[in-house]
Amino acid sequence: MGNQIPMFPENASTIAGQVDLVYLYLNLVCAVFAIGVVIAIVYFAIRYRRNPTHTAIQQVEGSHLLEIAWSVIPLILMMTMFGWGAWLYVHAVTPPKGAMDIYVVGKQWMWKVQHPTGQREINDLHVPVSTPVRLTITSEDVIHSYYIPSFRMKRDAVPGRYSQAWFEATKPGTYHIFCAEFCGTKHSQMIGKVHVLSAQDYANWLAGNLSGDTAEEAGRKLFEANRCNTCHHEQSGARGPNLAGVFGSQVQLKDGSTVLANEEFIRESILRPQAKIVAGFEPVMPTYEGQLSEEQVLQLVAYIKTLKGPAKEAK
Amino acid sequence: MSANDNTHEEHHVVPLRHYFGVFFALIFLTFATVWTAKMDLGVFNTLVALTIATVKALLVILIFMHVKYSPKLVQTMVGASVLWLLIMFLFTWSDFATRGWLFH
Amino acid sequence: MSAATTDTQKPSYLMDGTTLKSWLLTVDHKRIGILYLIAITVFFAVGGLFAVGIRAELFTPKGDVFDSDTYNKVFTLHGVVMIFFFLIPSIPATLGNFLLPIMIGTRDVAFPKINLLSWYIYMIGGSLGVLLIFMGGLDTGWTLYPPFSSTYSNTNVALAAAAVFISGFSSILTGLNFMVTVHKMRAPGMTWFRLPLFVWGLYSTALIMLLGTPVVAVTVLAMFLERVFHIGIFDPATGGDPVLFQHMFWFYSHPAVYIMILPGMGVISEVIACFSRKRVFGYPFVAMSSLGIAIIGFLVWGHHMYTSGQSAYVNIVFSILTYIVAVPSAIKVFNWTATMYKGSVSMDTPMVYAMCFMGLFLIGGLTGLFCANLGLDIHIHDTYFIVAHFHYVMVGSAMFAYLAGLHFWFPKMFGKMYPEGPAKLSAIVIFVGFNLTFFPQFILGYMGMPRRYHYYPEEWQVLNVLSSGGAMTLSAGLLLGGANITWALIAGKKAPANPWMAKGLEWEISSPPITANFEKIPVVTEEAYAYPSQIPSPAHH
Amino acid sequence: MQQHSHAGHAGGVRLAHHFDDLKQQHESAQLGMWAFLLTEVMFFGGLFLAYLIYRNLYPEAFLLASNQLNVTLGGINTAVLIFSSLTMALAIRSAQTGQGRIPQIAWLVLTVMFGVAFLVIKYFEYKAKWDHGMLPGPGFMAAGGHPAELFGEHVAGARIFFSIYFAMTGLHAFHMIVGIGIMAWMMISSWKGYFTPSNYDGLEMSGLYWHFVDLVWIFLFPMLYLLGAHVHTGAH
Repeated sequence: MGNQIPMFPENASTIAGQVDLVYLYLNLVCAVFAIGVVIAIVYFAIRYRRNPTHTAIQQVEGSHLLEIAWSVIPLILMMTMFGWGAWLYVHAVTPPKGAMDIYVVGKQWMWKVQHPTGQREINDLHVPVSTPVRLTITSEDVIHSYYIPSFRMKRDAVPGRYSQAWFEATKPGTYHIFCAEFCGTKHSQMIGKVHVLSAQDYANWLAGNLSGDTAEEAGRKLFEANRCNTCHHEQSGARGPNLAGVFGSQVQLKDGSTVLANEEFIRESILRPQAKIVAGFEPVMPTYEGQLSEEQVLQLVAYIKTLKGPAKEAK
Repeated sequence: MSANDNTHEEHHVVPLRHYFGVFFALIFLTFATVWTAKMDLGVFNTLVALTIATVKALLVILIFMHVKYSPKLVQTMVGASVLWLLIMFLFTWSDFATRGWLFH
Repeated sequence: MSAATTDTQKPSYLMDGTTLKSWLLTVDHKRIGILYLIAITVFFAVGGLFAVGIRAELFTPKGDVFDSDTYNKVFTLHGVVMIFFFLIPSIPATLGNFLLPIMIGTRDVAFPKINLLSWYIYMIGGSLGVLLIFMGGLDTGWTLYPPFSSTYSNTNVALAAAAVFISGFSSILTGLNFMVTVHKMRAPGMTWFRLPLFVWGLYSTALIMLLGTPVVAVTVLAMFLERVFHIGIFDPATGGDPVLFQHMFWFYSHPAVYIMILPGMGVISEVIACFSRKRVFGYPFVAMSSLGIAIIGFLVWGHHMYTSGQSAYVNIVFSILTYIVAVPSAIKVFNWTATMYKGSVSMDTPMVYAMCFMGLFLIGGLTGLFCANLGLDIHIHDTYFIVAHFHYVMVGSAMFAYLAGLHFWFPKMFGKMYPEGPAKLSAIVIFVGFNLTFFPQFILGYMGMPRRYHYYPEEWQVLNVLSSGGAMTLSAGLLLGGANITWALIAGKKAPANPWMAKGLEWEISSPPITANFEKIPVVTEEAYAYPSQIPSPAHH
Repeated sequence: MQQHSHAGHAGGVRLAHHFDDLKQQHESAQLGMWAFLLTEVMFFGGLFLAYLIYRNLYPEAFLLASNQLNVTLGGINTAVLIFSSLTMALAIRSAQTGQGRIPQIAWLVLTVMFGVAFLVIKYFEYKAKWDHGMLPGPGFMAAGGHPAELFGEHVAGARIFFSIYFAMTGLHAFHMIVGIGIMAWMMISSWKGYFTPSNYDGLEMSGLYWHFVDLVWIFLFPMLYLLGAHVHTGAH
């Protein structure tokens, strides 16, 4: 505890400063209005206080001009708030291309993190400074929310689907991670630390924490163990679509629509293969719902993302 | 249908033939909806079914429930309930419909 | 338009039958209002005790009063009791029930027996709520989000769902009664734009109760079925979508915030007009802004779900609509301020409360703009910033308005005056305690302290101690105010028919009113708040 | 529901003390009843919303599951409810035109009979679903169970369909039961001669309620039963 009460959390991501700026702008506008109104109230209460010498009251019906003024002016100001906030939001939810992928799974009451290079950690998160990091977040049980105040970043971990968030840390250091959505007994202890490391420290950390398989590698093994390649291969007549290069492409579906092959789509296709059938294929794939853990699905997704190929015909 | 005139609408006696007309229309539309449902019309199956259901509902509301002869306030309330349902449907549905969209 | 004398042969509603049965089977809207008042005060005390528990725990960063499970139950029950059993019925069911028929010049609400029924339904729901405290409690937060509530919680979610479901019908029936009463029971000459603004507030509230409450009822019902029979509607483990629950829940629960605040805004309009002796500035705008809030309020629920995984596009739509709903609230504040201009302002207790309300509502409303802001809310959502914001609106505004109204109409309801000194003192203590409790929470929230946290990092202890200290001050102020009112009930001086020289039909009848309200149904010939330009007599009480 | 019957009662006896005249009383009852129906619309609306969302999420599963419902029985029930709505309307009309209490009661008896017929048919439908293990619950998705075999891949979506099916039709049936109770009450009031051409509020409000319950079914039938009628899977 310092000798003065801090008002802002650490400013440690590219977004944080901009959020603080919006916050200050709103504080400024609101303070002007609030102080203005309070001064008016107090002034009127004193100036027009009831006393025996002052018995005349001037009845004022109202004023259309004033009504319009104090509707339209606040509305315009609020639209600037909205516009700025929405602009910032679009920026804050759109990860830059080529961001580093990290997978986060919430579960009562811990955060399990999987790095692309295979490192896994619980509650802690090690990231390099000045590198955009894209988080793919899900939950194994109830709804959680992955919250890093110093990055001004928060995203619910919803069971059964992927949420996405990103940040780019600007300052090496250690910051809080909280669960922000109430999730049961130890909700307030579902916390951790994000360690922002310099490039060199991060490389050292990676080297010191070598684990068996990278996420892709683990995914490849799962892919083979589940014999996915019996159907998903490049030869003609394959029972399932060729997965090479599928990630990020627009996939033509049986019902005529197209869909972007993102993480969510691949996850759905593994767990509920019948939901969206790719054009030219029969709905023959069995479901893997309940047979793969959320982490394993994430590994498969990571592996499928690495499959490069022509896949131009998917257009 | 002068809805402002409350004394006029009160105790409006609907002729018997209207009741029976509505009744036969409802029975007919029930057959029609079953009949069309058994044909494969693609997306139009839903559209046809909903249209027929709406027509049936309107017949019941306007004639059986006397809304056609009721004060404007009652008619407004019927409209409001439909409007509020649509608000709830539209906003919620638009979330589900646009979740996959991302900014690029 | 002469004021009725107090010594008519007819007994006041308080004396018209003194047996317990005459109270429990009454269909008199005034007595039902009193029944609600008693029940609501009890629930407020229960909810307040839970609040004291929360703040006592948060004096220190580590759990030392409760274990985590108990703490989770305490804050959940605080929310459930305060929202469903205090705030939602508070002003409409007590002051509204008592005053609505009188203010529009009629003998009773349109359906008196339904009115009594709604009290019994409320009592059944409330009793289940009390039972819940002793039978397993509830630890889901008042929002009851699945799959935690439907599958994972070990507490008595089914009983809680039943309590909420049942009390919802009480709210629906009250809304139905008010809506029909305002439409069909107004005295001759009482046109829509002569209605007191409190009636406009109640009418708008009634619309929300009718349109919104059934949706939360069916949502809770579906969650109940899922919990008890595992049918699978929201649970992702069976293919359901928990975010759908959030949509359905907030479709009601956001407008429910306006159920809590709109009647309060009506009370404030009455009080400010009376103690400034002025017609409310821009009356039609204030009236219409209530309706505007009620209607637009239904289009903004998604702002509770910015981080839930809701579509980014829908987030943007909800954000702009949320900013728009702030305009009618702004209109009200400006008009109240302008009402005092060139008036004759008297600082009696109700006015003290009303002025506190204005200050607190300013903060509560303006911080709403922070929460509506997409970029900012990603950071402050589910933190203490939100907690502080909605307490400024629900306690700072709704509860202050309730206390303002209670002190304003107390002489009318009970025919007694309360001592001004202690009443004003308690208002000041409550105001100071309230700000001390909740202002530090804005800072805590922006620092990143998530809500519903039992343990918190040590660096936030100073602000939390301030907040907890404030809560104790706030409790002391409420106890003082409550004791003062109780004393006045027993030994207060007899109140005249119109102690504040106020305008309005309720001040033209005796204090307390007779059972039929009026000797003869009045004919209204003038606008609301037709205060004269001269102060009639110096004989202010 | 109760407030409805209360309104009927107040109207049936005569002018209640707090109303100025019968017209005010009638208009209040009518408005109150419609306000109540508005809340009913929103109440069912929540489940309609769930239906809309999940039908879009699981279109195939909903077709398959809908196919399991018996269109013939559902259709007959639709007709039964239309009959009951007609008899209800005629009961009110007989009060309106002052035909005395016997025709009123006769039409009400017919209405109740149709209502009971509806519930009996519904019971057999429920029973069939119960026997086939289609009651949503943990057993629904069990491997080797009837639903798991029938719906295969789509068992999760089908379970949601049946959850919504039972919730909506169950709620509807509950409203029917309450409606039959109200009709019994109306018969008693009618027997006591409460309903005259100048004041038959109770009967009119009961009628609005009954028609509303019919209205809900008008939408439930195509949404639940007819959705998959054009898909031929061989089952049933």
